[in-house]
Parts: sequence; structure tokens; C-alpha cells
Amino acid sequence: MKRIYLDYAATTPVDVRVVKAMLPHFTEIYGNPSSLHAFGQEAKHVVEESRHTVASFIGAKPEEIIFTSGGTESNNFTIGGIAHARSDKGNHIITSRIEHHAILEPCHFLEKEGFQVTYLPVDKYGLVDPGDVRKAINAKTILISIMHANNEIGTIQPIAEIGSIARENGVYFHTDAVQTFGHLPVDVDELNLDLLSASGHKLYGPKGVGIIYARKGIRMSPFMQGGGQEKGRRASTHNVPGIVGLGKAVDLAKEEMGQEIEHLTVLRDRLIQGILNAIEYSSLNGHPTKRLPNNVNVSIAYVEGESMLLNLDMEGIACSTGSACSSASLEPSHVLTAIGLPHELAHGSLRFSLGRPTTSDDINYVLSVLPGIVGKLRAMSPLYKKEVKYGSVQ
Amino acid sequence: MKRIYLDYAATTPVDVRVVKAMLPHFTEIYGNPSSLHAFGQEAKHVVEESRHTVASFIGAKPEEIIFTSGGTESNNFTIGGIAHARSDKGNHIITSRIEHHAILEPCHFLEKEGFQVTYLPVDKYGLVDPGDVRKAINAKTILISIMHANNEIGTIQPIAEIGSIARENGVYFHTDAVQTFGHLPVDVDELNLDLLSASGHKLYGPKGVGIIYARKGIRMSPFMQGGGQEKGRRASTHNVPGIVGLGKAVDLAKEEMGQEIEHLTVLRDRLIQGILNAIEYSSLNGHPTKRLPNNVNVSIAYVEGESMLLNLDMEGIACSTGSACSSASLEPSHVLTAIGLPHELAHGSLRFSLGRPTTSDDINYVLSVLPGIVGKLRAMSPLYKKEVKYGSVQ
Amino acid sequence: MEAYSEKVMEHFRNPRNVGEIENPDGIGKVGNPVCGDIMELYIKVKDNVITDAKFKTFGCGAAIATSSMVTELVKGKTVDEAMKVSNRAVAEALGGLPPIKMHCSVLAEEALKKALDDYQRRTVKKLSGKAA
Amino acid sequence: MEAYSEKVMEHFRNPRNVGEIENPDGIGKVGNPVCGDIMELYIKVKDNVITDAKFKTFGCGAAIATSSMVTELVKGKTVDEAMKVSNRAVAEALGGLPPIKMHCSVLAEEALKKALDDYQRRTVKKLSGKAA
Ligand SMILES: Cc1ncc(COP(=O)(O)O)c(C=O)c1O
Ligand SMILES: Cc1ncc(COP(=O)(O)O)c(C=O)c1O
Repeated sequence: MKRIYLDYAATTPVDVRVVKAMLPHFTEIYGNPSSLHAFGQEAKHVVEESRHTVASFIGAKPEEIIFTSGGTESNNFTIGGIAHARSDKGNHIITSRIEHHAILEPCHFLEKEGFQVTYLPVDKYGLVDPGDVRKAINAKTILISIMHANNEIGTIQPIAEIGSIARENGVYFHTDAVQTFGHLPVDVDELNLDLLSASGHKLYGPKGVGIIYARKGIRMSPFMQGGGQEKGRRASTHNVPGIVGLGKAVDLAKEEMGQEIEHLTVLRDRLIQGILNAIEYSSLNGHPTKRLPNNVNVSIAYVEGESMLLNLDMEGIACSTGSACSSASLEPSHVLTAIGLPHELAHGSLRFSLGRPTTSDDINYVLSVLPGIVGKLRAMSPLYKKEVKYGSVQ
Repeated sequence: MKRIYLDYAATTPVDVRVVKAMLPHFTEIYGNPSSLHAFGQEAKHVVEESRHTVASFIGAKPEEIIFTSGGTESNNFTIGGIAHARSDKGNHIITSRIEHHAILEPCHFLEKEGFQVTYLPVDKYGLVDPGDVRKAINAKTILISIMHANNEIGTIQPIAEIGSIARENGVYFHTDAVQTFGHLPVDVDELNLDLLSASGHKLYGPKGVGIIYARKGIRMSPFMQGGGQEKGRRASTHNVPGIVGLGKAVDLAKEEMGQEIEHLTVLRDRLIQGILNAIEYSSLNGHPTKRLPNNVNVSIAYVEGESMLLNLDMEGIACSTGSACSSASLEPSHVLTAIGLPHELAHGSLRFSLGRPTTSDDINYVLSVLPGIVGKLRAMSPLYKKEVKYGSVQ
Repeated sequence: MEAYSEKVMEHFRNPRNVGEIENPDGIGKVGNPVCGDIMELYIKVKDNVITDAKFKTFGCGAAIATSSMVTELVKGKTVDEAMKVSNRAVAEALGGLPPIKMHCSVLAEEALKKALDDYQRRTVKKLSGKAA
Repeated sequence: MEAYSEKVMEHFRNPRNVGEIENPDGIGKVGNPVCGDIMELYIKVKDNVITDAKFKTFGCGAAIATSSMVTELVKGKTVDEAMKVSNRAVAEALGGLPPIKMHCSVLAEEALKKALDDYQRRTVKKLSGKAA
């Protein structure tokens, strides 16, 4: 069976060139970078090289990069680390309702400790209004965290603008760039960023490695304590192959990002138009243009997401859904709810996320298969019957 | 130049069979285990297989294994996670003075939050007295954490005995088994363990992956929050290749551990005897027999560790030292201090840690090189001159 | 999420008894769009035996499979026997369900019970109608 | 730890002026076993010029290299010139030191200052001895 992976936002395969770069660090240059001897110093050298690569990619200095175990750690570390280090300055944090759970959950946790968190609303496209950020700032605000682009609906936020508001007010500004790092240009100065999170496995690098960019001079409580690594902020033996792999993935992104954006934007828009044209009662979620080049998120009325997903999977197509049925909480995606989708439509969402290897044929295949699946499920759906009978409007 | 790695306690090379097992999971079976589609479910399957392998290796159930990013996270997570989840039961923790910093630092941190921590002393061999554990327990004790074997001096603690005291008193018992997992038999029931930490890169597995064993029913505050992975206790996309690699490393350890113990014990004892015979004023640190099969730790009077280490490195031999000069704190190893070594001897320590590939020739080479280095450095040492002149006793 | 069993996937792939019954003897409607599952179960009863059962479902894989399975299970059963079909029985017949999907089997049981209740109400009505 | 510079390693590998001077004109002893570094610096002075310098050191790579370098730096200098040799100068001559090793260069400066002080005290003594 043909197998088409369209879930690159969940994770990417590791580029073969990245694997090749990692390989010697398992069996040959295997030292612990904290060791004084040659084996250790060789390993240290490649870790610092990778730090340099990552830093220069986003216009930062090497000492501003902290290696972590992934996007979740970077987010948890930043939220907790800044909150605890700055609790003498204030106890108020501003974020949005559509952040990844790796931001929202640490925020909820801080609320239990007595911090105050403002969760800004978004408009129907998923955009945060910079004016809302300005209004939310008070004398106790110590951190603003707004994601660069949303992982579900792909909406890209006005980060530079929010950053300049943060700076005017002397508040640290963090962005979760897990979905954009290596996919869109990111310059920490142009975007007025103080802190940034990214994860290796979203840009054809390895799983289990991520970074925090933390502007020089920023104090953060350490996340893991023990060996003093990463200037005492993040202990544990460096994941050398992972760090090298991330560096290589960044090298490749630097070269290929431009043409990837063009390539994917075309395919993305074809898939969106194809679905909206072929399937009645379907609609796009997220912003039509301020949108990740690889993100397609649609709601298909009267059918439930997981059952579409499973049917697509049976045809070899891998995608994801914001339906409650795929989550333990039985709540539909908080992002789709935040942009104002009624529950039925939130349950009937599909996300296709495209990647470097995606071809025009892949898009054609999806478009050839999806309408039939929707038709079959609608024939089974008690909602469709009624809506069509009574002609209710979407 | 001949290069001999004798720092396996710091980190091990990844076994080629482990690398081979990991490889398909970078580029072929690359899905996110949280995804519902086939790519995701394949990845999930191998993660669960590895969980099964790890669990059965230590006599645990698969659902009792939590995958982490390494030994430091496992230790930090356990100490903080148990303390916070059980703070309604009590606020007292018992540990030892010779734990890894990844245990001690979170304990110091908890003290600032109002927890009480007893740091038990050890005898001159580095042994914790189970009687001391019993005496230290009070009505508020919620956790005892004593490492299985010490990473510096190799001393193996009477874990089963301490565990049974903990159990009698209804206190959770954790061991940091980072140095023993895959090297010595570990059965959580025989050792009366409730919690255990281990790290992949100490047993020929990859860096950046570790485990916690947590006996069924134990509540721990989550360490990372976000995606709900690991039953909500440790969020973040699974490091699939790392987890698979750890599983394979465990498979190999299961097969090879027995003969490895025999092989290394012989080499270890030859190296110890060789050094003690060849070098005047040298002494063994740690217990002569209750000792990791791969650990040699000696103090060589009148010379400083780092300068010996660098000279050995110049001869191609990689080892480590507990000298202050290799640490940012300028304090000599807390372990060597805890066993009562005077500062001079603590500064003059060397650790050689042997591994699977270590040969008899390697040992001979060290023994042929070390005495010359010591001689050269002693000729430079103002301490040696005096001691020898005035015949002071060690 | 836990993967579905072979049996669940088989029923999901080829759901039995999809559709509505014209002039049913009992209808059970449960769920709502908020929770993401809606089931409608139709039964035809003759001489106290369920001769046909059909469903329409908006919901996930488990919701569709349990709907399919419950209609299969009750066909040919008496009303009293059908009353005893529990959500566990449905889940077991499917070779088990992932824990977070057990509520789908509960929904299927509820839809069945509602359809049977509906049948019984109608019967009472008819009888009392006749009596009147 | 940061790696050592080439120059540090070169001096560590081949330390210059190891040893003691018989009947030195000045001795400087600094450090203690607790901190892990002990340095002894010996100088020979003729006509106010340092004609020879030797050291004995217990310590790490940086301690040995700074000892070696400081003896090299002062040989041929007048006592006044030698007084101006700072720890920074020693570190710079070695192509820099890792931050956590800067204290070794401080130790070398202190050993030198002590040796020079010792020389001056002895000279004063000798002079006053003569005068008496
Ligand atoms: C926006 C965003 N933030 C954080 C994460 C978490 O990253 P990781 O899975 O590497 O921990 C993800 C992906 O899962 C993401 O899409
Ligand atoms: C006893 C012990 N505990 C914990 C650790 C930390 O493990 P990791 O470096 O994998 O975080 C180590 C090794 O560094 C260790 O030897």
C-alpha cells in the first residue's frame, strides 16, 4: 500500500544527512564532554560547534543557547525557571489560550503556587491582538509567552510587535518556536525575543533534544541539578549525538528553508482549495495567509475527526485531529475552541502537515481519497441526515 | 598513539548492536508514539517493547517504568516528585553524604522549601550503616534514597537491608542505580525497592535516555507537563531511538553481564594490586570487595589528580579524578571527603573505570606508564620532598 | 492512546447494520455534539424478539464499532435478554477497548436501553390504546 | 571545564626551571593542601637582577604551567621590574587560562611577590648586619 505521511507537525523523520552526522558520536567520539581527557574534549568540541551553529542561525551568541531534552522541557523550564527566578519582581504572567499544553500546564501549576496568569483570547483566525498584550501588562508582570506559530492551526503571531511592547515595558518575552524553528526565518533581535524554545524532531533532527535561547543576563532557576552542565542551569551528561544531530539539522534548514517554504506553500494551498472545493460543509481553520507553509487544518461538518483519521490511515495517509476522541480528557482541542468553533466542528477537524518529502502526487492522492471517506461517514451520521433534511446553515 | 579509555563510569561508547537497533527509528519507523495512525502506532509498539524489556530485567511490570532523559532527570524527578506528592504525609528525607549531586542538589533545594534532610555519614569504605538509617527514620520521613553503588569509589551499599528497614517503617525507598543497572543483578523485589533511577549511556546505550522504576501505586508529581505522555507523569514526544537503544542495551546486558563481571573483576584487582605495588604511598579508596567490578579508585600521595590525569591523557589513557582542580567549586570530591581522606589525598585521587572492551594489555600499559608520571610529578612536588626528608607517615 | 483491537478495527472498517429502520418499534438516541459522540439505535421487534437493529453514529472508531457490535449482539434476542446486554459485554465481544474508550461502550448500552424502553413505552401505549 | 591553551599544555608538558636553588636569595611559599595548590618559588639575585628562578609545585595543570611561566618571565628582570609582573601577565603569556583556573595565576603572582619580599627582607638584614 502507498503510505503518505502528512503529520510532520507531530514529528519528522530524521534526515539521512543528520543521521550520518550523528553516527560517529555513538561509537567513536563517545566521550563525556565534562571529562578532562581527550575523549571528553573531543565530545565537548562538537557540542560547542553545534551550539555555535544553532546560535548563529537565530542571531544569538553561543552562550545564550541551553541544550535541553526537547520542546516540552524548554517550555516547562522557561516558564518555571523565569517565574521562580523573578518572583521577587512580580507574580504575573501573560500567555494565550492557544499555547501548547507544555506552556499552559506549567502556567496552571504556577497559579496553584500563587502566580497570576492572563490567558489572552484570540480572534477567529487564532491571532493574538498585540493591543490585548499591552492592556494586560501590569506592574507585576514578569513574563509574556506567546507562541510563534500554532501547532494545530498554523497561525503565525505578530511576534515582533508583541516583543516590542514587552520590551517597552521591561517584561521578558518568550516564544515557543517549536513549529517555526528551521521552517521560518527567526532572528531573536528582529523579533524582540528574550527567550525561545525549539525541539530537534520538528526539523528533521533527532527526538530527545531541544534548545532554549535565553538572552545574556537572564536569570533562570535551574531545571535539572547535579553535574553543573550548561553553566549550572541544566545538569546531566550532554546528549552528544542528539546535539550534533540538531546542529546538522539546523545547517540543512539554513540552506533549504527558502525553497522549502515556496514548495510547501504551493502544495498547502492546493490541498486547502482541493478539500474546500470537493467537500461540502468544509472550512479552513486558522489564518489563510499568516500561516505555516506546511499546515492545513480543516473542519468537516457532520463527521468526527478520529473516524476520518482512521479511515485515512486505512488508505495509508497519516494525519491528525483535534477531536476529543483522540485525547484522554474527552475535550476537543482547546485551540479550536478558542477560535470559536462549535463543538461539532471542533470534533470534525483534520490537520495535514506537509514536509520536505511531500509531493504533488501525495496531495492528489489525499484529494482522491478524502471525499469518499467523508461520504461514507456522513451516510452513517445522524447529524448529517438532519442538517441536510432541515437545511440548517453551518 | 595507543588510546585507552578507562572512564566507562563517566560514559560508555554505544555498542554497535545498539546503534544497529536504533537506526531504523531515525528514518523509517519515525512516527510520534502519541499519533493514532500507523506511523505512530509502530513507534508506540517499539517503545512498549523496550519498556517490557527494561521492566522484566529488574523484575518489574512494564507500567512501572517511566522513560526520562537520563540519570539526572530520574534523580531530580524522584526526589522532587515524591517530596511534593507526599508533603501532606511528612517533610523528612533520608539520604547519604556520598550521593551523586543529582540527588544532593535537589535535596538542598527542598531544604530551602522547608523539607528536612538527613545526610547519613559513611564509614571509611564508603558504606552506609543500615542501623543509621533505622535511627534516622521519624514519623515525618517520606523517602529514603541511598545509591546502589557509588560512581567515584565503587562501593556497593547494603540495599536489600536498607530497603527492608524502609518497608518495615512504611517509607518509600529509592536507589540511584545509574552505576549498577546493566552491570550488577538488580531485582526490585529482592532489593526491597520502591523507586530506582538508571541512565542509558552507562551501559553501552545512548546518552539522553534514562528510566525511573516506580512501584505500582506510587504517586509522584509530574516532572514535565504538556502532552500527557508516560501516563501524564513525563510529557514530551518519546525519544523513540533512544528508548529502543536502551532496550537493546538491556538485552545485551542480560546476556553478557555475568561474564563481564568475572572478566572485569580480575582486571580490576590486577590494576589495584599493580598500582599499590608499584607506587609508594598509594592507597585504595572504597571497599576492597563490596565494589563495582569495574572501579579502581586510588589516592597517590604528594601529587595532584589533574596533573596526573593530564599526563596520562598525553600517554593516551583516559581516566578521571576527584581533585578540586577539575571542578568549578574548588572543593575536592565530597565522596572522598566523606570517607575521611585528608585533603591532600583527596586531591591526589585517580579513578580508572573499566569496560567491556578493556583488555589485560590495557592494564599492563597503565601500569607501565603511571609510575613514571608519578615519579616526574613527585620530583616537582614540594610536599613529597618534605615527607621523604622528614619521614612523615601517611 | 492504546491501539484498537483487530475486532474493533474490523467492525469499524465494515460496520454492520448502518442506517435507519422505517417505522421502528423502538428508537434510542444518546450523546451530544459536545462530548463528540452521538448514537441513534433503531429496533424492530416481533413476538418480543428483536428481528432487526440499525444505527447511525457520529463518533470515533470505538463509537462506530460499539454501535455495530451492539446491533449484532441484540438481533435475535428477546427484549428481556437484550436488556441484560451490558457495556462490558459489548466491549468484550470487541476484544476489549482502550480504557479511555470504554465510555463508547457505555453509550452503546445506553442507546440500547433507551431503544428498549421506547419499545416498551410504545407497546404499553398501544395496549392501553387498544384497551381504550 | 574549558580546555587549556596550546601554550599551557606546552609548559605543562615541559615545565621550565623545576627544582630548588641551593642558598637562594629569596623564597616564596604559597597555597595549602586544602585548596589543592602549593607553590614554592626560589630566586637568585645578583646586582638587583634575577639571575635564576626555580619552582616546586603541587597542583593542577594550570598551577604547574603558571609556575613554569612565572620563572621564565622574571629571569633577567630587575627586582623592580619583577615586582610589576601581574597574574594577568602570566596568564596572557600562557595564551589565557580557563576562568576557573585564573586563581592559579594569582597564586603564581603571590609566590613571586613573596620571594621578592623575602629577598628584600634578607638584603635589609644583611645591610643592617653589616652596619652593626
Ligand atoms: C508548539 C509546540 N510546543 C511544544 C512541543 C513539545 O515538543 P517536544 O515533544 O519535543 O517536547 C510541541 C510538539 O510536540 C509543539 O508543537
Ligand atoms: C550515580 C550517578 N547518578 C546520576 C548520574 C547522572 O546521569 P546522567 O548523566 O545520565 O544524567 C550519574 C552519571 O553521571 C551517576 O554516576
